[in-house]
Amino acid sequence: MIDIVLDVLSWILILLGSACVLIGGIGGLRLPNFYTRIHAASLTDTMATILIFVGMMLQAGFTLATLKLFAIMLFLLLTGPTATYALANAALLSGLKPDAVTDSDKPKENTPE
Amino acid sequence: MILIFGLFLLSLLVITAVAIVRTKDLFVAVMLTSIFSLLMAANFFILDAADVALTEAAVGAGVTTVIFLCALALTGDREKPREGGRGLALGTVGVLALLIIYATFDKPRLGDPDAPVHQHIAPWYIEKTTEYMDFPNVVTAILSSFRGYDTLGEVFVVFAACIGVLFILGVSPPRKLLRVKDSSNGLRHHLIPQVVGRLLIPFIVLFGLYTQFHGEYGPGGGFQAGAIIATGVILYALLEGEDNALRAIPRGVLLGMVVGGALLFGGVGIVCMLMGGAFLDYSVLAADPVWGQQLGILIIEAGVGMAVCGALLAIFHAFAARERMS
Amino acid sequence: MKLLELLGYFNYWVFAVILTVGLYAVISKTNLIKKLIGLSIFQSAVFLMYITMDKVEGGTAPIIQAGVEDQIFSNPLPQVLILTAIVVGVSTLSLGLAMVVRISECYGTIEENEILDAD
Amino acid sequence: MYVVVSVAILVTMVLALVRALKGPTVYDRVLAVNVFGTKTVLLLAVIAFLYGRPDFLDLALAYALINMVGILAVLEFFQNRSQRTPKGEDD
Repeated sequence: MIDIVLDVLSWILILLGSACVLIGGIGGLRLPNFYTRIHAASLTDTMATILIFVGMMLQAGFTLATLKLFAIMLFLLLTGPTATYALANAALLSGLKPDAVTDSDKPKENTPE
Repeated sequence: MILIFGLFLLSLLVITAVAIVRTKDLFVAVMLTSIFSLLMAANFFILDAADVALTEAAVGAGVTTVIFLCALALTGDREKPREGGRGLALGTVGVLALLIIYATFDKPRLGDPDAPVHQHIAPWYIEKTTEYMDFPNVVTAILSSFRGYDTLGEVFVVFAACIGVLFILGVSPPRKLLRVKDSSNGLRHHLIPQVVGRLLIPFIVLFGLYTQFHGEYGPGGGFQAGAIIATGVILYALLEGEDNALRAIPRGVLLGMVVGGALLFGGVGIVCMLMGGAFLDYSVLAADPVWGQQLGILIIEAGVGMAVCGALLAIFHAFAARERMS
Repeated sequence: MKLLELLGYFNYWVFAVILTVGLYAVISKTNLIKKLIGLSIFQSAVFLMYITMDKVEGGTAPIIQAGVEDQIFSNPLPQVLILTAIVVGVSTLSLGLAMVVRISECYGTIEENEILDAD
Repeated sequence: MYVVVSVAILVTMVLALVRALKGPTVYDRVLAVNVFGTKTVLLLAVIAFLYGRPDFLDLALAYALINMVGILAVLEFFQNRSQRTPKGEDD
């Protein structure tokens, strides 16, 4: 009984995680400018990481694999937002203004190419 | 199923390669190169080469990008457009591609168990690893014992490349360029990377040591471990600035690691000869041949790890120091 | 079946295309760093061909699992060759980059035709 | 089931690659590289399970640990460049 519950739960988590991954990908492609895109990509990344890895941990049971999955999840949760921060900072440093209106997909003359 | 994923990833690989060549911005090309490396590692993993994928991950994720960026900072990141002369190159290359594709129809299909590669010596290696070394990773066994000569050669190539870089970049630059900047302090003003990075560095080094010493039992070994530990130290250098990293591991120590690693490898071979075996035949190192093999492999893997780590770090420092001079 | 047989060659086709793309960058671009990037693409194509050869149908990575009988293993030998080649590749690449850096300091440019003009 | 996740990840990889090719700013491309890296970690972990050899999670672990180094190098690259050219307009 408990096995079936765990199984179903893990599949639900993994499916939700894949949905998150997809949403992040679409958001990263469709949103209008860089700062909105970074927002879409990084938030869903964090969520999808948690969902998928917890789902896989439930599948793996108490093994070394679970420990490794947990470690991977932890490191991804640490490094992902840091990388996003570094990237946003780099963009700001070299003068890309966070401006909600500009659609940087259609390059204007003052947008860095 | 997985092989179909492989086909998909390979298509992405082709697209990325074409994009790398087409782009005019070298910085973009470097970024696409790192995507190329990620795709390559995934493909290696799908094609059953876990060790190779780990090597590509260790080298491609950190070291290659960092060295490319250092070089770009020194040379400028714009490629000048060039007119004409493209048709001839495209034609030659296209004909060559068609010829190679035509030739591939004579090759054995992917995964064909009767292919000549699988008939020759590989089954013998897989069979004898348990008997001679008694550990599960056949790749490590071949790398360090069965084909130890090859690996010794590769370590000396890494050594030579490192010495070459040090010679080329060690010369002081032309006078007009010489203006020493005050020492860069890395990303010290960025609190979040500081905290996370400091937290992460011990784990990277620990994971490097794990790949080093677990290499007989899982994917890993000296080459991967050297690259991973080097990446950890490069992270330190990025966070705390060049000088602090050099203070932690001085240049002399790095050179000592390169030379010492290569010498350790060769030295084990000579000790084997002195003890009555052939060069790099570790069986004579202990009373029990299996133990001898394991001991020899442990030592030479350590030598490889030291040499690779030292060489990559010395190269990185050479580029970074150059950046401060110009 | 015919289609699947053709797909068995797909890896080699990708190898051919990537190889020639890298070669194109080497012979047609004038920027020296671009040439080096092309060279490393070329190198990756060779790696891909070797690793493609090592795959055995139904096989798994050549790390023997305890307690599992009758496993088929992929060929470990090409893996060993490529494993070392990757690390050697990055060190030779940095040697090339070091030369480019020196050239750029001496000539002030890394475009091949401008360097030839300057000589 | 793992197949579903892998397909989702592969599709996202394509989307990220499109973003990396389209740009328009260099930071978009770096962001795409970052997304690509995370997706590779996920894909490697999922494929390790799909192959039934969870001992190969080491690979995903390696990427999870050192993927950030490249992005931090990019930050330092831009920081140094903006110090060298204070306006930072050369892009």
